[in-house]
Amino acid sequence: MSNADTPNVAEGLSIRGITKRYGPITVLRDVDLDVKPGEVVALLGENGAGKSTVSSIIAGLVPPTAGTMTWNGQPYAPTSPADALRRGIGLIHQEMRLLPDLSIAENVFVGRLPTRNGRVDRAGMARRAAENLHSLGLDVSPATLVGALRVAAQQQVEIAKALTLNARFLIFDEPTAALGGEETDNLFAQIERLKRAGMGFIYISHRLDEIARIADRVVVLRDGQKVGSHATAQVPVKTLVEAMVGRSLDRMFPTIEPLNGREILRVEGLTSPDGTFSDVSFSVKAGEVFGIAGIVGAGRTELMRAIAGADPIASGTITVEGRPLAPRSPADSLAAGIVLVPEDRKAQGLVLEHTIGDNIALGNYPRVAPNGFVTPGAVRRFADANIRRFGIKGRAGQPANHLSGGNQQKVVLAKSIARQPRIVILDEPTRGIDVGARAQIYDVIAGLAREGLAVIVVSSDLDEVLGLSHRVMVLSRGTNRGILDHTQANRISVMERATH
Amino acid sequence: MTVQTKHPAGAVPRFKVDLTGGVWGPLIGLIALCVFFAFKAQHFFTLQNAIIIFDQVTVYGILAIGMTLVIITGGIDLSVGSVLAFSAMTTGWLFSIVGMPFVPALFCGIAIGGVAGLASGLLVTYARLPPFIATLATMTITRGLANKYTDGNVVSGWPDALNTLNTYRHFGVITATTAFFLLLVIATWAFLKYRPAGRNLYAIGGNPEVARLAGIPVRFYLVGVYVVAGGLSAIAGMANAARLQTSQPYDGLGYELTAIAAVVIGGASLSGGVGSIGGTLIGVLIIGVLNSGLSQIGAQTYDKDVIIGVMIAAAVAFDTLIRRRR
Amino acid sequence: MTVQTKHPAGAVPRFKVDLTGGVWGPLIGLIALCVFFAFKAQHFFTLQNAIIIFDQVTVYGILAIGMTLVIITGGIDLSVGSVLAFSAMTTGWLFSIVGMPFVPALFCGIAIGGVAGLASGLLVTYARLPPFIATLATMTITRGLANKYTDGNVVSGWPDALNTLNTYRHFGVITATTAFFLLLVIATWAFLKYRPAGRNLYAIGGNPEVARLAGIPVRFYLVGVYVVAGGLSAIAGMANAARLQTSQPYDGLGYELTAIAAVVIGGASLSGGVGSIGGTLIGVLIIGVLNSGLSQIGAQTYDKDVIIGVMIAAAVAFDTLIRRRR
Amino acid sequence: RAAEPVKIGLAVANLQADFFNQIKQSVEKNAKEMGVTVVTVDAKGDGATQVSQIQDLVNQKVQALIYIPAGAAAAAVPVKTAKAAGIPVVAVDRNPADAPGDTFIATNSVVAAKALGDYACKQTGGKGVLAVIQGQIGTTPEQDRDKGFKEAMTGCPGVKEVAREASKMWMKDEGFNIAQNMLQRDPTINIFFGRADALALGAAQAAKAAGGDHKVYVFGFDGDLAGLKAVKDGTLDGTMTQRTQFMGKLALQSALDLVAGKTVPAEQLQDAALTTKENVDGYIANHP
Ligand SMILES: Nc1ncnc2c1ncn2[C@@H]1O[C@H](COP(=O)(O)OP(=O)(O)OP(=O)(O)O)[C@@H](O)[C@H]1O
Ligand SMILES: Nc1ncnc2c1ncn2[C@@H]1O[C@H](COP(=O)(O)OP(=O)(O)OP(=O)(O)O)[C@@H](O)[C@H]1O
Ligand SMILES: [Mg+2]
Ligand SMILES: [Mg+2]
Repeated sequence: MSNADTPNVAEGLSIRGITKRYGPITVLRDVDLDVKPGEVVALLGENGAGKSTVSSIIAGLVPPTAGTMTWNGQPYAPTSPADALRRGIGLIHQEMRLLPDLSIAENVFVGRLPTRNGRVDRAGMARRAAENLHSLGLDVSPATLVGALRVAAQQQVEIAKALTLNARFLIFDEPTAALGGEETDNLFAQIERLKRAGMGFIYISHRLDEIARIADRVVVLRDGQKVGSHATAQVPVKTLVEAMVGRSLDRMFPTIEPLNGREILRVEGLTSPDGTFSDVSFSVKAGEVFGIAGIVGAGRTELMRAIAGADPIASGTITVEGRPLAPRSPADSLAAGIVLVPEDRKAQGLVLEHTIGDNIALGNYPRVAPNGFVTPGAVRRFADANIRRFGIKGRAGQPANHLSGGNQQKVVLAKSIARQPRIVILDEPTRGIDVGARAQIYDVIAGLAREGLAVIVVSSDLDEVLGLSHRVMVLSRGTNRGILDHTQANRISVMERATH
Repeated sequence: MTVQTKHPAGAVPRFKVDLTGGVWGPLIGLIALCVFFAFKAQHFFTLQNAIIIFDQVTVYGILAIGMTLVIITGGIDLSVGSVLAFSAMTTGWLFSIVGMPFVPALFCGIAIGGVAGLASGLLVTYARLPPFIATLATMTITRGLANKYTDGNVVSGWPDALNTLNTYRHFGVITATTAFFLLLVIATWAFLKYRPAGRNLYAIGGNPEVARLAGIPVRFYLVGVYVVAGGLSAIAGMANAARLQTSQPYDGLGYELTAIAAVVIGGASLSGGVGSIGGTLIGVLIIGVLNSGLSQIGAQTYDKDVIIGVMIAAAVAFDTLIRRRR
Repeated sequence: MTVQTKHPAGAVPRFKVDLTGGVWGPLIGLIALCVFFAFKAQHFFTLQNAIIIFDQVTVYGILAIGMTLVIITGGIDLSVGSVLAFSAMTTGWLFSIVGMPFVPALFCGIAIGGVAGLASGLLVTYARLPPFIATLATMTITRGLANKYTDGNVVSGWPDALNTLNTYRHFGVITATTAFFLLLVIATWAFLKYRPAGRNLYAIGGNPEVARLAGIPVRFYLVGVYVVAGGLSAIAGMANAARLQTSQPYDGLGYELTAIAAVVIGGASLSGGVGSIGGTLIGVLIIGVLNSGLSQIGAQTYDKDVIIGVMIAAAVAFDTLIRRRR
Repeated sequence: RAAEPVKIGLAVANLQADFFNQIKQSVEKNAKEMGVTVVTVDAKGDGATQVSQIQDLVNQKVQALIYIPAGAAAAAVPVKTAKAAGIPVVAVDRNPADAPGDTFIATNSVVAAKALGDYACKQTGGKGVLAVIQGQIGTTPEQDRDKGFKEAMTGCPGVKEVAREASKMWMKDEGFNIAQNMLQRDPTINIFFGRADALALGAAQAAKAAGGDHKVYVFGFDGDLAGLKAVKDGTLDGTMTQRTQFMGKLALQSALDLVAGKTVPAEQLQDAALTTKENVDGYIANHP
């Protein structure tokens, strides 16, 4: 009974004139949005456009400053997330919110633990959690503690949590940011299934290729205002990008320039103590962007952390500019000129309660204050320069947790690159970053290479690896499956090796 | 509060936290202590002595149960020792000065313990004080009030029935206070392990915002645990009165530290979300066995302090060690 | 350890954390207290009285400086009161029993305070004990050792020069111990605010993994703060000896709680990453003014407890309130 | 004499007070000379801890118990516990009213405090402004010393008490702070009575730091080593020296007599010696 032609549908969710202000800052201005049952509406926009804020308002996390909502014809003004859930509206938040010390099953059912004879029904809970995780392609014991999972698996737990909510309306805020292709396919299969059962969705993502696959309609936000609405998802990506960033993007990736630098980093036979990677050898030249591809769990992150001194190494050698490096801590690798931009910005990249300025200054004090006196003014000036360079939407004195996810990612990039390293390792550098900013970051990466740095890019976004790199190494189950020149590397040649 | 609990998601964590216990380290430590004392102290390894040790730890143990709940939610309760005295003095004052019959006076005492907990809970949730400060305030205030009732004097002349609770050995083995303590342990264990409300406490301690998003009434639970901790402190106060046959305003001085130590030795984390009653019981027994055993082998008073310090550090370090191995 | 600091990213945080101070609430509370006592107690608002209050808070204050550093890194140090006594007794024993000249004995005492801190620091970083347990062990052990030196006896007969430090008023106003305390405050303030190493402590407390990945030698810093806290406890022990002219093994009993309370009243969070020396100084003075002022208006001992409890809660709640407003 | 040495339990209230520490040392010293084994436990001021410790001593089969009660008033449970196991009890310093020890050794505090009060009255010429630094309120020594001193003061109407505040742990730093605040409030105070030497020493230090223009008399109680030295150098104007060395020895002797089945008097109250600059040297050389 999809009667899309009826203008004021009683069914589904509709929001009217939603405005949100934080003090003097207006984050959302007069936003209208309708989602019918069985429909997936994609919500697009730059970092900080207000997508997560819209989601939070609908899910009862924050109250709107002005505006009204109706849900299935009834006025809807949730007072708390619990209230929204009772009405059948659930949210997967952009930032993963799991309890590391509890099991997967308990995380999935937190706040609504099923009981049997007055006791928590552990068996039933485990069974249902396992079923849902299986449908997403994750086959781990539901008794596993969430803290022991890698990022992608945690994201899948988060999704499983949403799928078991018995909601009739779900908001997915960047659910695939940490997922690979296969996991994404599994998620989409689940969304299709629920759509057919009449569930409505808001779907937020910066991966525009996903939009055409999953969305029925597209709504674009810019600076807190609705600037575009497309009745079909078959919109050319170019049009979407223009609506989002307010200008046209002629190209995504910078041109790959010919290589003529000398070798800076050489890795030989590197093996981890627990076998997540073994016998990996490669080398990177000055001015080179070296891509590392692989499916989720291939061991890329572990390998990078080992080179950065964050994890131990069992055997093998690392040579930086001819000098051997046997890092026992990140400080050792940093001293050799290697910086790592970690994949998990919340746990490894930022001190969330501290200001943006303090975060950018961390590790950069010799540059912030060459005289050894870190004055607040020096911190602010240093931060402001980086805020401008990376187009961060925020002020130096704001706490990092006030920033939108994408802007947080930019802060992590900024503070690492400010160290003026010789070698930069970027692990999922554009996780959660909008297309416009992504092009900007690609320019920064190419610029770093042009300055003579060696850049390593690890990404689950294959286009990114292919578009940026001079050479691509493919990792599968912790071993090197071949290094391809950018002239030979394409989706097929890489995937063949990655799934080998 | 510990550094090592903050391991980031996605990194290979150094050890696994086992909620249902994870108390192997302390348990092994406890057994080692018992074996050691059994060889060293002639009368240590007897039923009689086991009874004595349980009797000695009952008051601390009851406090530690409430403390476990509070610590699991990520809080701390410094007021338990003072509330113990405050409630006992309330009962004592009502009974021996106001002249109320004993049983209603007893219930008033327990209720006032709950009220003290309520005050802490409201300060934590609504005035948003850090639990350390909120319960420090309650601790200071209740200690002052406990003194005011009788101007610092001792209450004696409790009914004999009260003393019997601590002296009469049912089945020749267990006193009513010890039995009650063990029942409380079992009930709280079952609550924490099997009841949704118990599991919710772990979620709250793990991340209160996640808990709130999941629809758990966080404030209600938080106020609840402080009220329960207050009520249990009051009950501990009566167990103490039964044991000593007198009550005085300085009863329970410093017991909060022992209770917290027992809970942390038992594997709980002061940053919340981790802990178990089984662990707490072991923590309580380690402290009890150490104190009693060292007295019995005639250790010098000052050496005792040194040995206890070393043993506590060793028991917990040992636990970390075996967790890291696994 | 507090619940409210755990708000995750993306949520609307309730208040802004101001690293450089954010101590308006306690400061206003302190001023309000001073005004109140100035009206109530005849001789309160005098230079003489200000000197007395600073004199009374010097020992606590020195402990609280070390405690601030430890708490900023996300730790806690329960051993400061015991280490105070341990070092003073070490110096006393070397000086009056072994017969070492005073100045070397003094430095040995301070060094041994640092060694006690080193022990705590190593237990925290290498044995991975929670700071609560590590410093509880150090606290118990050092108290035992402090007693062993002299079999529990008092050390008296400190050189007169030592006492002069606390009694001779330079420029007619300030004693050497108070001046030293204030210098320490200023030095630590500058260190925390302006030196990279000071800023790094905040990062370690905020998220140790982020700090480690930024190349900060986290363990080195952590061991460092415990050593400094131990050394400062030893210095506080000498200030205490200068003040009381005797030292005994039970000096400083329970001072750790006062020091922690001062730091937390001053706006630090027990979960780390937040705190300031300015705040701590205000926290120390609030406690000092309350104790002294209430004595001076002749409050009863018990009423004093009740009032102090209420005022501490009020000062911190007020701070939360105005932060929320902003 | 049996081959096994006699084993005696000594349960001390808290070693943080020098008075108890002196008794403990005396018992241990004499025991060593007599070849008696003593097992000492320190309750650190907590009654419940003391009950536990006495249970442990009983379980260890000590033959007699020297019991110095912890807490505000003497608890009966330890005596009952020991008696139930057939172990004789020597109560020192305080005696549980409802279950007294087989013998009780203590200073007659009321009489001693009165003697001190009379001396203070005489020294100050019967005129002055008095401030009292109390011990922990509700405790027997505090109450007895208050009673005796008050009796003396009724005979000394020229001395007016203007301030009293209680310490919580009888410690020197408490005495210092309390006295300092009292002087701040009323600088005319010229007599302090600290209910223990540590409190009095703190008060003396405060008076010195205040640097007032008139003589401040300070009286203590206990006659512990630091107190006696202070009397000698004039910091304290007088104290009551309790006969700790003798009491320790007597306690041990009584315990041994009880073990041997001899009868021992139910009460063995000791005098405390008024100690002033004139007679202090003797007490320092040879503590009674
Ligand atoms: N508590 C707050 N106080 C002030 N500003 C805030 C607060 N929370 C969010 N903002 C601001 O609101 C704006 C919108 O943020 P939001 O998280 O909705 O962006 P988003 O569209 O989800 O971006 P992203 O794609 O990066 O996730 C941002 O500029 C952010 O800085
Ligand atoms: N915390 C952990 N506990 C156990 N195993 C882990 C942990 N983290 C990673 N692993 C394992 O190590 C292997 C490599 O993981 P890693 O995160 O390095 O992969 P990746 O290729 O970077 O994938 P991703 O895209 O998820 O980052 C995986 O098989 C994973 O199961
Ligand atoms: Mg967002
Ligand atoms: Mg990865």
